[in-house]
Amino acid sequence: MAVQITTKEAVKKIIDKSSVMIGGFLGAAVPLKMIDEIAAAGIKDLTVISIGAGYRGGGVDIGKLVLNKQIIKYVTSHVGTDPNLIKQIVNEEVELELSPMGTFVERVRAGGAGLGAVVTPVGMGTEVEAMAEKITVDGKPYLLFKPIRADVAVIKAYRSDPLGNLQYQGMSNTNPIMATAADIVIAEVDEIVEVGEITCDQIGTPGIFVDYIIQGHSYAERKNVYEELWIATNKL
Amino acid sequence: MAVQITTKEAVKKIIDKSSVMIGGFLGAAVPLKMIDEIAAAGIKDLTVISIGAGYRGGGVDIGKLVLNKQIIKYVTSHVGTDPNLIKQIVNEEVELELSPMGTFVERVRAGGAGLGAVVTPVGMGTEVEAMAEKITVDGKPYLLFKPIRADVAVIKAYRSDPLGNLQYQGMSNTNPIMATAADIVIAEVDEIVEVGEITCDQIGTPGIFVDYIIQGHSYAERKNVYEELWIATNKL
Amino acid sequence: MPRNYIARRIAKEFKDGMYVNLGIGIPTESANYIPEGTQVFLQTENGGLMFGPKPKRGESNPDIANAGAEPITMLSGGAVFDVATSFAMIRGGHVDMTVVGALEVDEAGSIASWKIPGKLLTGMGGAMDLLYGCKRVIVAMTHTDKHGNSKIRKKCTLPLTAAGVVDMIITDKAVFQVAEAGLYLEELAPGVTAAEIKQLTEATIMNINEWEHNEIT
Amino acid sequence: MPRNYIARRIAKEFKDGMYVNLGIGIPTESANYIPEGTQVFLQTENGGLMFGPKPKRGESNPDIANAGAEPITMLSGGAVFDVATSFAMIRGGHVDMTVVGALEVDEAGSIASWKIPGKLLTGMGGAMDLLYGCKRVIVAMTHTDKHGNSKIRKKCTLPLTAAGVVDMIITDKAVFQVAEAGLYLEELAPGVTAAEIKQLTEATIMNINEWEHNEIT
Repeated sequence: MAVQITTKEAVKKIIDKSSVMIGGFLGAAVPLKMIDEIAAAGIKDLTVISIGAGYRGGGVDIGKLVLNKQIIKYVTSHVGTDPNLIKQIVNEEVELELSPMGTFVERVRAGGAGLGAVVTPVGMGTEVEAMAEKITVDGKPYLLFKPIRADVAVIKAYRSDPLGNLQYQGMSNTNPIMATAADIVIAEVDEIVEVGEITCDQIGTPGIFVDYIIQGHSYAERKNVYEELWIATNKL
Repeated sequence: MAVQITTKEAVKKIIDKSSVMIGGFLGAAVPLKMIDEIAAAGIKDLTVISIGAGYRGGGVDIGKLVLNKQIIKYVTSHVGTDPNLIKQIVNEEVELELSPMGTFVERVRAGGAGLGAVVTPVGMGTEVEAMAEKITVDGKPYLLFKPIRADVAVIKAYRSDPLGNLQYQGMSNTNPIMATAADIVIAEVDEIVEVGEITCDQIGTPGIFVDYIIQGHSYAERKNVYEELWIATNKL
Repeated sequence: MPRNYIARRIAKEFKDGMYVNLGIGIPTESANYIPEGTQVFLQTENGGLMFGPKPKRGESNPDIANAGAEPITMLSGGAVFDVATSFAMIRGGHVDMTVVGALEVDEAGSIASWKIPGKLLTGMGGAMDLLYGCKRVIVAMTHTDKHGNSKIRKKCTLPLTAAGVVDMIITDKAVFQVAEAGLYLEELAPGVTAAEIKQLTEATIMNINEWEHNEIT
Repeated sequence: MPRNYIARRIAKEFKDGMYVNLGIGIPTESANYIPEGTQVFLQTENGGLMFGPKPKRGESNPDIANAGAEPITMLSGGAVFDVATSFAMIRGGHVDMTVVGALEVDEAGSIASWKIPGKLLTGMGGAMDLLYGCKRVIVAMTHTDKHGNSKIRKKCTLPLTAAGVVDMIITDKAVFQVAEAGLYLEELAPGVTAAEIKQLTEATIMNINEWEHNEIT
């Protein structure tokens, strides 16, 4: 069962040295308001766990935390979209932990699902072999990766009800998986509706996984933010 | 992309000695028409993979295949609902492969998701240890189970479009997972609707996973079948 | 009314906002005694949260059923999902409590409930996942078997369903906490004495002397 | 128009009903040349199937984007899902084909595309999963680097993205099949000769003599 709090209250759940999962995919479907608030609060030495860096070019969404130098470790599958982050990694200001994207996602899922490891063939014959343990199952070689969990997950959904039942629209990408894999789960939503308005088969993340709900930008505001970003970067 | 065929055509995809996954949960949300047809066709020596046996008491749904003695191996987590099946297991007419229910499901998921194994703490300290390989991750003991796949999966969904996009209603239980883990996937549905009628966020199993669609009982017919069964067994 | 005592006593363990998975039989009955003002969210391992009572005839839905494939209804705010999600929820530690029956429980909090060699062969179903994953495990059962033998053992003799997971035992005669150090008697059913419990329980009860002492004085 | 040749040539590999994941750049462009009457379902690893062109301004949806977080539209019959499902689909062998760019490819069908030590550091993203899981892998790239060096090597010198997975190589100059035994020239781009290909390709081309012989006669 979830509790609705303000963005300012929510950001207090994250402290210096916290590990923080951030939902979304290279800038899409990210919790914009919470990221702004984390940036404003100046929390330091964060381990950020997200499937990739922020929107191409850097400096927006997760890229704000990079510009602020709030991150000491980045757990991900891709940093190519953020030149500032790459620079900090090369300068050894930020430690990088990479895994292939599908493996990253399974590691987070395993963290939330109480599984002990992820056993995957992906990465065999590449440098990824050095990032994992090699094991043999049925005579075939696989890589064994450990689960990933975080102190706090900050995710983005379309709507919530007061029980914390979340509805997604479009690509939910990492959000439903990350909602399962942290001690504290904060969901930023476009809209909070009454119980029952999100029907049982529209619920993408049941409230059992969610601790706090915060009111993000409205859908109209958020659409505007992305349209402006996409027009400015020649994508729309 | 899927092709709509008749139940009679669909059942020809299953031959003697095939391994067949059957969706549903102890009788609920099972592909009733396909099971009837498999029973009528008298295909023998089947390895049946389902999360549990059929509806309590036996003799209905999957229980028909048991009565017909069409099964030589049963891969599951629970057989307690079907006394006929238990008898065949005790008489060594049917070989039984058990895993805990959550492990069973993950094994099927791993089979469909290209993962090499399932690593779980569940069953440590019990007889289940003998059913798996023991491994240590981060100093903690786990059981490693192999993935499960089948020649054919026969699953049940609410509606399909001609592309094989499936919509579920209520508990989809094992159906979406099994839809990923067989060489041939046959979906029995209440209704086949036009492309676009099932919207992008209503699709529980995208058509990429489905090979054949068959028209099952209509929703009204199916509701009737279950009401009668539930009333007869004093559950409604 | 021993059965009724157990179900009512289980219900006292429900706290507001808890997500709970109830085993069949008495545990499921305990939902009828949820205290007023306490909201408990029931989970069913076949893929549902916040389900309600069985529907009226004619109003059932063939795809809305509990783990026993019996018809149920979904409450407003309830969610349905697939079993991979359901067991991720269970094994991942997201369900606050489970209440289950048992054949035997022991001092170490181990539980046997799925198999009697040569007799009972059903498969473990979801029991092992539930016992491993749920944050709190309550066993609800009769204190003794039909021959009068203690079902609370020093060490389970039947194949285990899970080792060292039980937090509380509620029988028709008493309530026990299972702590690191062993079993502690917490409550006696109406009309039951500590002496009787001592006699009917094979396991060592760490604080039985205090209870007996209180009875004598 | 070498770029155009590559995209058009990729499109000839599309068969009706195929599910395809296209890498950014030229592979994505190839979707513009899908033959009439051929339906191809595009997969995007961030969680979508059957997406269409970018929307008009004012009609975008902040949650409908491709793997580059660029706005797209969903076609009728398209599906959206989470990334765990998406990579289960990819790694599990459900996607028929992927077309990707590369820095180097070699005779064994190995591909390097994600890292240049000391220079290019981006992370592998979803490339390793796609290359492992998709049933058919086509590499689309320029035949040589900007210094004129062959990108089709005997053995990749850069860190691999996947070993032994490539089925076909389409460059601005030629098309190759990658078989168990090695590389086979299948087609020359307009105006390109076998002799030129032999000279511009470091890898051994198993059937180059036949091609050269045909050119001479």
